[in-house]
Amino acid sequence: MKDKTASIESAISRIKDGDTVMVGGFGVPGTPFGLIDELARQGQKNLTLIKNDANEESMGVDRLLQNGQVNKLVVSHAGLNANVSKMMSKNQIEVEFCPQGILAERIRCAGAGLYGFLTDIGIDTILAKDKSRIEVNGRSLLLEEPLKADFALLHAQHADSLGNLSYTATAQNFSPLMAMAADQVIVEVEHLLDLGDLKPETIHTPSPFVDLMVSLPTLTSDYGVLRRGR
Amino acid sequence: MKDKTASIESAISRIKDGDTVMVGGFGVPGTPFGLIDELARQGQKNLTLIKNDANEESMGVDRLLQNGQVNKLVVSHAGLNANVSKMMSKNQIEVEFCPQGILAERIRCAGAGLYGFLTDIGIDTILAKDKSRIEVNGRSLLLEEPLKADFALLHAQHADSLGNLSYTATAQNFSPLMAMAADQVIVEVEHLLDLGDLKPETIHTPSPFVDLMVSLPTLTSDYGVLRRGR
Amino acid sequence: MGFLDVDVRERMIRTATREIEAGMTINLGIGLPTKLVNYLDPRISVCLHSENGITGVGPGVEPDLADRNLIDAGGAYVSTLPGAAFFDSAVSFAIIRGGRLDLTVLGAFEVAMNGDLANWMVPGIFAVGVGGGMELAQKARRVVIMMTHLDRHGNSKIVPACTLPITAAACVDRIYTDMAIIDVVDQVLILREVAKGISVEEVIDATAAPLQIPDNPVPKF
Amino acid sequence: MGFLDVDVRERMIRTATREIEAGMTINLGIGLPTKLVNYLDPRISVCLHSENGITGVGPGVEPDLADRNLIDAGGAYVSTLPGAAFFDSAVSFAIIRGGRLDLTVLGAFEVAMNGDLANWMVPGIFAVGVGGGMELAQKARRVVIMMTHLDRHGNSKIVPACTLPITAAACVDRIYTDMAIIDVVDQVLILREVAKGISVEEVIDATAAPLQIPDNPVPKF
Repeated sequence: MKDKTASIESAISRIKDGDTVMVGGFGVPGTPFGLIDELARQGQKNLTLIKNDANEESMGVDRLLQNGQVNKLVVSHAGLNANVSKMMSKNQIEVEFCPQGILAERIRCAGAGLYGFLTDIGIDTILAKDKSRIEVNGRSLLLEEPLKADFALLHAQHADSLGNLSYTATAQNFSPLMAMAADQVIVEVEHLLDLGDLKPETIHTPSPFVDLMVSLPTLTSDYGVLRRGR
Repeated sequence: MKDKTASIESAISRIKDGDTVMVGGFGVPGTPFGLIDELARQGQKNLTLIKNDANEESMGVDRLLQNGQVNKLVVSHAGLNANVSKMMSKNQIEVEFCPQGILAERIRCAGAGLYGFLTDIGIDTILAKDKSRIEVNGRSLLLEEPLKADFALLHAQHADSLGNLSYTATAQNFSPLMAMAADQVIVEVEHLLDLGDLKPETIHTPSPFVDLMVSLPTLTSDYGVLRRGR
Repeated sequence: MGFLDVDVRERMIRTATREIEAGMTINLGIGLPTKLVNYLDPRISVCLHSENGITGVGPGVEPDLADRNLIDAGGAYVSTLPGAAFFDSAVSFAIIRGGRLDLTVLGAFEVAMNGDLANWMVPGIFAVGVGGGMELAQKARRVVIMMTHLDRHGNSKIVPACTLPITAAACVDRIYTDMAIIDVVDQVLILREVAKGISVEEVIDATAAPLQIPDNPVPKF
Repeated sequence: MGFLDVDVRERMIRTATREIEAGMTINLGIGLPTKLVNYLDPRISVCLHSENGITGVGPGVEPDLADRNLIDAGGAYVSTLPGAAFFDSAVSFAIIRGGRLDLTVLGAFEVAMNGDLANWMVPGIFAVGVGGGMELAQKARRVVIMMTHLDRHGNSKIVPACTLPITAAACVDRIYTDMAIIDVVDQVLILREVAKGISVEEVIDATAAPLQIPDNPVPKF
């Protein structure tokens, strides 16, 4: 049996300067804070990050931004992290905004081994201006290209030792898609189960997609319920 | 609460002559024999069928073929049904063969509201000869177009009254994809559960995709283990 | 965006609940639209969708009772109703783009008379990405806007043509404001109702785009 | 296809098991390749994939003990091993096209010296669709063929160029036959081993395409 478990240090040390890294999560649920913090500690630079959102200030990927480790961010929005606007206005970071469902499909497209897809989403907007247009059956469409990565960093509620994953509630979001689209997939796991303890029908990410797993001994406060004024 | 349960007669009577009908199943698992048999009984004609395979002779969609109800069949293979070859050679039916994973993606593409995707699968083969080619970053690719249907006929192991579905073992196959890609989705259900009895994380097809459900009182012998010589 | 008197706001939300019919699958945008759910007749069963992968969203939950893994797309802690489902972001947007979302209710910066919607970007001031807004505006079967009629400077948010970058073209079906209910039909704005205490003339004055006024008296809401 | 002596067949299958390393994700085609699993060292843990949505395929099951909903892509009743997963057909082929399938072992009608594979169609005789064959041949990281060296008419199945419609171009890495083991390297066929009781000359005679013969003695299998 190939053992996919690893220490968090060795798993994250595979990431090199200049790599493209996909990070699961939509807000707090599904964000692999443990793996991100280790990446902040190790300090790899010139990264391209792909994530739904940029978390909130001082949390998750914002630590990588604040550390100056990130050249480019591909997100659907950064509405909860004012630091992104600040860094954009100072030209400290390049940000590519992508409609959320198109971001998901571009990641999935790479994961499915396809080379692009055609859509009309955003076709009348400024987001379409640099995109190729393809005419099909008299309809003008945007060509969206796949988004691949060197690494995906994911958080799973349950996993078995082969690397089968299941996610909980809204922590699923982009994770099953990113698991397909990265050359190496590193997962932090809340509960590592015995083989056979996951029902085969309930597995969200089958084992061939997973390369390394890190067991999360404790959950830091980042994983908890956010208490912000609303 | 909108009641999605219906009698098998009324559900299938929505299908009209000339409609395109997707049918779940890969071999026996997932094939909705009950819905198919009712369609054979009602006798709608000039149908286009989209299915992974054509079942075996005298079973499932072969009954529709033998009945002369089908003009065109879109499948990945018909290797277990000699009747398809016979009907093809007599020009009694048009058959479009599609690589299996591309068939799955074309159905999913329609279901995801997209207008096509680019692939290199089959590019050097005779299946590519009528397909449009698109050049992207210097690479020549095939444009595959979405496959939509008027109806999808599916089989689910479990469902709740809202129309959330879960499939068992290899009965899943094309069903979650077809559930997204048809205007009207009709599902035969082995076990109809109370609301809340399906864990939200284990649902394979969420309720908005499902229009009508038919409760299967008994399983005919078609659903059983096939005992063929091998 | 503008300011709203609490009573007017509540009346506006209550009125907009008439958009919602039993059995619908609905996505409610952040802000005013999210509040709709609190005013729904509990006998009407609808399926609330959230972009981050839920159908069957239930009422909001206080932090003390919240599940850390269960938020809506706006980041609010929510519950789920019996019959809820969780799924990934690709499936979530397949529901929207595939035509299975009956209704979305969204906020707006501007709505143009042809139904163009601008609600995601103010160049140089607010440009933090569109999230799922484009898909919702472009692909929901019905798009309803809830917004103040005027912006905080007193300018009409209903305009002949959007001055801000649009979210989607010709997508809006109906607008609920604190002053009026207006339909967009074939690129024409038609006044349907006016708020209590507001005259038709006041609505016309407050609307930068041409407004078609029915011959019959306009109902109040 | 040709006929195989039972002993030769078994030796061929046993020899081909050396393709399989612990931890691999593997798809075995219908026919000879499927038999590989019966000759694997049980201490070697591999993940068998089947196109119809399984990883962790276990041994075949007699009808009396079969689960009616659990077949492999060839229609045979199978079991699953602990750690198995079920998924839909789109995910199943994402594993293949996305580069997560380490090895596929397939049968063949013809293999050309450039690695072209024909294994799905004989025009006018056998044309019932390709199933998942094109994806497997084109996208598995390693493609290994198991076949008889000659067809039933005594013609070589290893040819300068395929005469039948191909499944995928330049995809084959290695060929196991009842007579030889041959690698395809940069469009050249290289003889690696010959079967016991067969001479190098007999292999050359039975091979319609040019065969590169190593200087050193060719091992027997």
